[in-house]
Amino acid sequence: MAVHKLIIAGFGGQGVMLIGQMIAYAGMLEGKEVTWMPAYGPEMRGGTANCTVIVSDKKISSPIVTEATAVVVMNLPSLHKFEKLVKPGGLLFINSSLVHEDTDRDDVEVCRIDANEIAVRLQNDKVSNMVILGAVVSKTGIVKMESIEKVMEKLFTGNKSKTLPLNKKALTAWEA
Amino acid sequence: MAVHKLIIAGFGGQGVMLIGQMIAYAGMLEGKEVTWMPAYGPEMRGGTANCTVIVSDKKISSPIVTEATAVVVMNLPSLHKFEKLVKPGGLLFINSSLVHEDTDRDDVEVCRIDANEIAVRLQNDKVSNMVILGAVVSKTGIVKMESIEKVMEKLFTGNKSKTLPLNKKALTAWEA
Amino acid sequence: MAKGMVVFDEERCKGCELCISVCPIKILSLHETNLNSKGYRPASVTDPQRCTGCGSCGMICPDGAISVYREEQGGHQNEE
Amino acid sequence: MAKGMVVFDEERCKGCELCISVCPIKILSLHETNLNSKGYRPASVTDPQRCTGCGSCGMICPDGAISVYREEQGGHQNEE
Amino acid sequence: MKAVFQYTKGMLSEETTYCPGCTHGIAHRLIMEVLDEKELLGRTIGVAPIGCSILAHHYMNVDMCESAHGRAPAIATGIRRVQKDKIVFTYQGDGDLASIGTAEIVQAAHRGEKFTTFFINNAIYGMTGGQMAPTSLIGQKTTTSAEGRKQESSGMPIRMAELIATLDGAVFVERVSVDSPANIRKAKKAVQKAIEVQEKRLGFGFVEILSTCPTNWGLNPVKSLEWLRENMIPYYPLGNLKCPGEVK
Amino acid sequence: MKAVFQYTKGMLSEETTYCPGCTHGIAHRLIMEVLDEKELLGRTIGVAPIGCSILAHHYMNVDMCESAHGRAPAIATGIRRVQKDKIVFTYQGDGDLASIGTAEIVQAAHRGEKFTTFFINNAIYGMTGGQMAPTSLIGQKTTTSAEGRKQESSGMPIRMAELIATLDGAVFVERVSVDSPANIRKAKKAVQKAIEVQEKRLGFGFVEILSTCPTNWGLNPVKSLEWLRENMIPYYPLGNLKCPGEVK
Amino acid sequence: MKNKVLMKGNEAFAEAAIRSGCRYYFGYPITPQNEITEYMSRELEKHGGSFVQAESEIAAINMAYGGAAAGGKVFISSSSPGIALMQEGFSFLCSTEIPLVILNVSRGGPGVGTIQPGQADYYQATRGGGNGDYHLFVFAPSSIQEAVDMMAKAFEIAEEYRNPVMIYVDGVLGQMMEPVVLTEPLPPFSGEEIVRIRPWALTGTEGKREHNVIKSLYLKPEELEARIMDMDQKYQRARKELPLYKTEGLEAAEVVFVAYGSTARITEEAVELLAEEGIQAGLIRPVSLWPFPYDVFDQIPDTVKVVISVELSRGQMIDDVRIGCRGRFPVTLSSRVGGILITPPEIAADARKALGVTA
Amino acid sequence: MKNKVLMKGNEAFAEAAIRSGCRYYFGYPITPQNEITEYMSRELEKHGGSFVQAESEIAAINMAYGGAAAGGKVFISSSSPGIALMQEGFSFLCSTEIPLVILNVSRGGPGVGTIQPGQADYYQATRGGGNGDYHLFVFAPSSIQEAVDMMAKAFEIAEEYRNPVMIYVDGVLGQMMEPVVLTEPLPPFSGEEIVRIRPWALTGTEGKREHNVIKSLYLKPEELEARIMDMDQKYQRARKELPLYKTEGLEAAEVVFVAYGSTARITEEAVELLAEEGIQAGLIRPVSLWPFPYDVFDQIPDTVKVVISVELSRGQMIDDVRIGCRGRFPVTLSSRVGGILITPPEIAADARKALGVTA
Ligand SMILES: Cc1ncc(C[n+]2csc(CCOP(=O)(O)OP(=O)(O)O)c2C)c(N)n1
Ligand SMILES: Cc1ncc(C[n+]2csc(CCOP(=O)(O)OP(=O)(O)O)c2C)c(N)n1
Ligand code: SF4
Ligand code: SF4
Ligand code: SF4
Ligand code: SF4
Ligand code: SF4
Ligand code: SF4
Ligand SMILES: [Mg+2]
Ligand SMILES: [Mg+2]
Repeated sequence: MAVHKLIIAGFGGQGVMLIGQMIAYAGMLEGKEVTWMPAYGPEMRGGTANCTVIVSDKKISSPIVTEATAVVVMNLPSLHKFEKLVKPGGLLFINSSLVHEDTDRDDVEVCRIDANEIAVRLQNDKVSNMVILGAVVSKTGIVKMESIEKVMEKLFTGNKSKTLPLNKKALTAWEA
Repeated sequence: MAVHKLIIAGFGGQGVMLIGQMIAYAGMLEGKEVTWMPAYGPEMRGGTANCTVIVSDKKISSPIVTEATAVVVMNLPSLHKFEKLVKPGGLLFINSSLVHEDTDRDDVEVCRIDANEIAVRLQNDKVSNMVILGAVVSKTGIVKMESIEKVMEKLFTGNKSKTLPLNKKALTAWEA
Repeated sequence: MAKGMVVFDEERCKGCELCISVCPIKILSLHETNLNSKGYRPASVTDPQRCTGCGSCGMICPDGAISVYREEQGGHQNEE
Repeated sequence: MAKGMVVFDEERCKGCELCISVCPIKILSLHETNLNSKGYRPASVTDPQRCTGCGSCGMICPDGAISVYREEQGGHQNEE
Repeated sequence: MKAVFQYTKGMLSEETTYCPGCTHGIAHRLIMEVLDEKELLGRTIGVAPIGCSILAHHYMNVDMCESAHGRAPAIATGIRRVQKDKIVFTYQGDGDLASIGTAEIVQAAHRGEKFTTFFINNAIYGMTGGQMAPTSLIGQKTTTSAEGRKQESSGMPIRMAELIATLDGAVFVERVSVDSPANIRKAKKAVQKAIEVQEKRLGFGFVEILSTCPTNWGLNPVKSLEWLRENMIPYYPLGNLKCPGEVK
Repeated sequence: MKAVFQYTKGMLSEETTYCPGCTHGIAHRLIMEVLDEKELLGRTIGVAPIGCSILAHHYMNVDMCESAHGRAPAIATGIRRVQKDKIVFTYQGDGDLASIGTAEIVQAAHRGEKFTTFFINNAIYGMTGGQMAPTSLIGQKTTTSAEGRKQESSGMPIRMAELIATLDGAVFVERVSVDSPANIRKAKKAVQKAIEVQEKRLGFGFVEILSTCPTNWGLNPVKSLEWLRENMIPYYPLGNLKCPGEVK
Repeated sequence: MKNKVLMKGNEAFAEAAIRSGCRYYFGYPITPQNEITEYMSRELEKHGGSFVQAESEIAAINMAYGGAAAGGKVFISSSSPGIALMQEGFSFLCSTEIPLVILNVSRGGPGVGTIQPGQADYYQATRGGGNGDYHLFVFAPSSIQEAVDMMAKAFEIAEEYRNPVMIYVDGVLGQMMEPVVLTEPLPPFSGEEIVRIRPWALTGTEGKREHNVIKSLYLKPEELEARIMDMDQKYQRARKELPLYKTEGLEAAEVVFVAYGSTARITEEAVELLAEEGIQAGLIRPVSLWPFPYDVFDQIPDTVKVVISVELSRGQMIDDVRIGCRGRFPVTLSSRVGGILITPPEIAADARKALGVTA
Repeated sequence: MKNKVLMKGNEAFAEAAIRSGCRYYFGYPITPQNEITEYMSRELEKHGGSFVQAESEIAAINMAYGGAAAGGKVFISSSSPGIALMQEGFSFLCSTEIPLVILNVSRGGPGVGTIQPGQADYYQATRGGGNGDYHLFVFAPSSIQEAVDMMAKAFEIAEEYRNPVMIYVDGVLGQMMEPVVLTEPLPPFSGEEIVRIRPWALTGTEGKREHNVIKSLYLKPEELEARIMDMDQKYQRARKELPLYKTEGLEAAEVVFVAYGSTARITEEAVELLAEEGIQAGLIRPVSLWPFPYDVFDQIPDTVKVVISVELSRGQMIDDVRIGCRGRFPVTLSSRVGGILITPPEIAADARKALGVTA
């Protein structure tokens, strides 16, 4: 597909913004056109937060997404708000550690990932977003996994470089 | 004449604003249409000050005066600035106590009044504006002298009422 | 019987642990497993019997999640 | 000969009388008859011989209308 | 059993959107508790400007007015003239009161306006994401002082209570903290007195409340209380600076 | 004969439009005289906001910037950052500095901006025709306090020098008067010191100059000096409030 | 004949506000409107009201906001740069739907400008500098009498629409004197009336109702949008109900002037001058500047060769004149600035030039 | 390929300002532009410049005025209510002819509004709330790349015209990330360059020249009028030289959209949607909002049945669209507000409605 339009939604602190940025960055490294756009409320914590990522072979005009090729929901309110935006036949990723409800959509491919539990299994609560990222990248093919790894290497430098192996590992953990 | 348009100009403190207001007030008492409009600079003292009075039998649209039926100048800069606005055949009053120069206009009737000296003769420096007022009212007929006296009675009340006789006297002092 | 009693409104709790930090006899802690609907682990009493009803936890809770009760008679009154 | 001398720039003077009020020996006053072009009666010295050149009048004039001079030698220096 | 502590009915039941452990919640409650105890809720009008507490009207059960950033004391002045027999207060952050709203607070105090200001000093701009406030401490890292506030470029943190106390119109001035139950009790006393000063129409009242911002300080809520105690209180000494004789 | 007193070349030759006997003229001259004596005229930038002295740039022979009402300290802050080695000052009236510009002056002092403010306190809004200023005295009749200023509605007159002195960033603060040759000499000393403080980059300097407004006070110039002496000085005590050790 | 008095514009405006029931005024000195502030400082307390000399125009508009939010009938005034400082406040007043009357006695700008009259605050009045979608209702009387009558009307409109109303005059009207018949004094609101007429006002719950909240913040975008659409409806209604104008001699005119406020009076004389020369000129005087009376421009006959916007500015109302003309006529400007009043002969000359005739 | 980097709009704008030679920034926190203030606080000193966190937006604009008056290259940024507080300052900057670049990362209003994007500051930007006759030059880029390129251009225009230039984007552009090629860094002014390039700047006379004065006050009305006429000439020149726009598919269009900034990008997709349905839509994207590119509207062919102004506001640019259309076409509005972004299907639906066709 020439255009990938992704919505990633959750609450502040879950790292949804970061994984969106990483996909956009990876897309750029692959020479694609990309946009990343966040949305959040005025509260510092606990409000909902989401971002939109578009990766395309041609120039992107609108950075907003009304029909997503894939949607990722990291908490329940996000499921309610965004499930309807997946286009028929598109992908809906659900963090099943926190979202126990089911989707109403039967015309989309649903992919449930126990991100938090997998993260705990990897001994680091905080990589649940990377677990999801891995799933999204492989299932959608929005960018190449190598590009994501390259991005990781650019982002996790200095102090953070020691978390690199774990983060890389998290990318494939969803499959296990 | 149905419309009188008057400009009275001098410097701050000479009482030009007051005599303009008195004429307007008198005009109103006579049932005429009147306007009074001041102009001054931002400095509190020593700047030039002037006002425009219109007394008319019919509704007044513009309160500004580009052709005056009479102009009163109380100091030299005012002569230079306003002599040109007297309409041909109109009246130009000059306070000759302070303005020693002559006017360039030969198509207007010039009326020189030694207002300050007359006032000193009346034993009150401050009534020089009333001296001029008297001259303007009688020469132009813009309002009736009785109306001016009525205005005086309304204005000079309380403490000021004791200055009434002197002020009334000043009105006719220019003739002497 | 306990001198005091604390009641938590778990839905209001944000798991900030301020109450835990001020309880003089250290009988509060965050719930091990429960999550409230906002996703927080709410505070709870580990040893209700020992609560003196001093009121400190209620006093410091920023979210109005705690009510504190005390036996009517006896005991010194910490709350003013 | 006078110890001091004051020179007035009459055109700058606004007749405020501040100089007059501070002259310790009261030798200043407004001109009786002259008017400057702004219409003010300018300040002037009535008794130039007695001027001590103390500088007070210059010091207080808001309009820079006064210059004060003094004999080079002798006399105590009031101006710092 | 008798209730020793219960959430005041001065507060509405809506849950706050404040971050976990943010002491704005304690300050809110104290004020409402005092008004409730004095049976003044029905006669009170509050003003809350922009800042994290812009939503105070969701929580405080009294008539409330939203304010542009920094202008609450002017608004309270207006309200006070029309509603002469009411209790009027402002609830302002440090960015709001000690920066953009400097003129309004100083002049309200100068005029001796008869209302009460609760000043929440958390040494940071909370709502906008942790920029340096005039009250940020020397060395404190914020998003606009990445290497810590420096005296050379930003001056020493401003002590608003002391500054306000120099004005004759401010008759009650006290600085309190909400870092511990003991200090919270003292804070409540100050709130009580400040409201009493207003009930007696003695002049302007000002209560500075040292408060935490765990989110932007980058500390957990409990560590934030410690940071407040160890860093803020030494620089911002607690205590009463001014109290009229009429109020004990 | 030797010149004991001559008009400084720091002042341009243009005659001022100030009212007769207005002491703005003395204050102007003192500042320019000091800058001239220190040979700083070529390195000085002044800021004069709206007020009777909005025309200061007609008279002061240094680079000058006009300011919106009250904002001179912010402008001076900007100038100071760009022209780091220059002498920067503001010349502000009491309506300007103690009312609309409260935030700007307090915050410049708080930051310890390295410029000097000359504050002309004539207890009235001169330019606009004599309205009450925050510094108008109790009982003083103005066009907006026809029966005299009342504490009840307008508070006690604000003492800006004292208020500014509470801020750590303000290192030099002094109140002077220009009502007599002796006080003018003292005022000049204060101006000298304030400029020296700036030359040494020690912090913010503030000189409050008690001044007259014969026109709006409704007194002749000489009586105005007396009024200042008898009414203003007792309420606004003269003297130094703060001076760094580096400046004798 | 009703009782005519000769009053300075500013004092008449102040007295008219009081007679319209205003009891609260918050002001900061600025020329050429100081007489209003001074008048209020003397008079309001006698009427049981309050005057506060604010520390700035920003404080003044916010005091006014507080006073009106608390149910008071509030009036404020200032002049051009002072109005500039109130822009954030105006946006708040509109978004919280607080009724209030504002008077701008405008002077020449930009910057410090001049205390002499000007009309270069047209953009400021009609388009504003506050953020977001909001409108002040703006009226521009051209005589003291009209201003005084409009004052009462302005309070009514503000109340009815819950929106601030601005009366926009220039220094000419503020400073001049004309005979004027003052309106009958209205009684002010009593405490109970406030509660009845302004149930939304901050009067304290007294335990009798839910708490009132005056606010513009709505966390949910959909709610905020709904609020803005409500306001928009109100503005649409105003666009229908409030346009106000006067016309003169449009029939068979060759040229039409558009002018407001004192300039319209001056233009009337220009119309007479041109008539003497046989040039038929018409005049449209917009009295409401927002909503602007666009529809009146449809009355301009096809005989007209040019429409001239006469302003004491470099052309601000001319935008609205263009919108009104819809390309039917060329639109030009006749103007003086810097505090100088344009004269009838100058306007007439501009008309001749635009028509391509020589005097 | 030049070096593309993925940057958040706000950070790219800040970096672009520095690369354009800016060394002085004065700012006050406000969402959604805080990243700029924060970036400047970290970066400027490294470049030998200065950052001051101002006590308010009023202080910020006045610090900027001082800094630029003293010859510095100054950049400031804020968001809607903050810009409202700068209106008096803008009037001063224009009247004293101080070059400066201002960025508004606008949010929804009025009042507190929302930190979500909005475009309801069009009036504020193009008509302003300061007093007097003045204009900011206003540009509205629609991508981060365009904004970054425009930053350099803005500093040049400000310098050449001695007038403040505003770049007006909304929260979308400030908060989003896109790949961007940054411009080559320009060196900042040195002290001597300031004196040479800005001879009017306040740098101290050094005994070498008459004193410089930055002012807007002229006591004589004639002088003031002359000054304003000089400014007016400059604005007339700008009206000729600066209009900037992009058009798409005007030929044979049935409907023409007019949209700026991020909304223009969204509208592009609406054009595609309509094309799929066989409806030919054109797009005019004004890039300069003041001076507005009125002339481009003459390119609209007669085939067009309606012109639609697409705005995140209740219709502000629509005034200029009307002026541009000169009555040739009906003009309607397509809009969302409250921080909600309009979507391509919504725009397309509005177009169908205006054309009277059903989907
Ligand atoms: C005129 C204006 N400027 C800036 C802002 C952005 N703003 C919102 S809240 C705030 C300050 C928050 O800090 P503080 O007052 O300390 O309150 P806190 O959130 O810390 O409780 C700022 C700068 C605004 N809303 N309006
Ligand atoms: C924004 C704004 N508000 C008000 C004014 C009107 N104004 C001009 S000068 C001034 C104050 C003058 O008083 P002060 O600062 O004490 O100076 P003084 O004339 O007494 O020396 C005022 C209010 C203005 N020019 N701009
Ligand atoms: S009331 Fe006191 S003892 Fe009981 S849980 Fe709370 S803090 Fe602990
Ligand atoms: S203080 Fe309150 S919110 Fe915090 S953990 Fe305890 S009960 Fe929960
Ligand atoms: S110098 Fe001294 S003595 Fe001489 S005139 Fe002046 S004040 Fe008088
Ligand atoms: S002080 Fe100066 S201005 Fe005043 S009277 Fe003396 S010389 Fe003239
Ligand atoms: S950002 Fe800070 S002040 Fe605001 S709610 Fe969160 S912790 Fe409290
Ligand atoms: S009005 Fe007052 S301050 Fe202004 S020049 Fe005149 S005397 Fe001086
Ligand atoms: Mg804070
Ligand atoms: Mg003053």
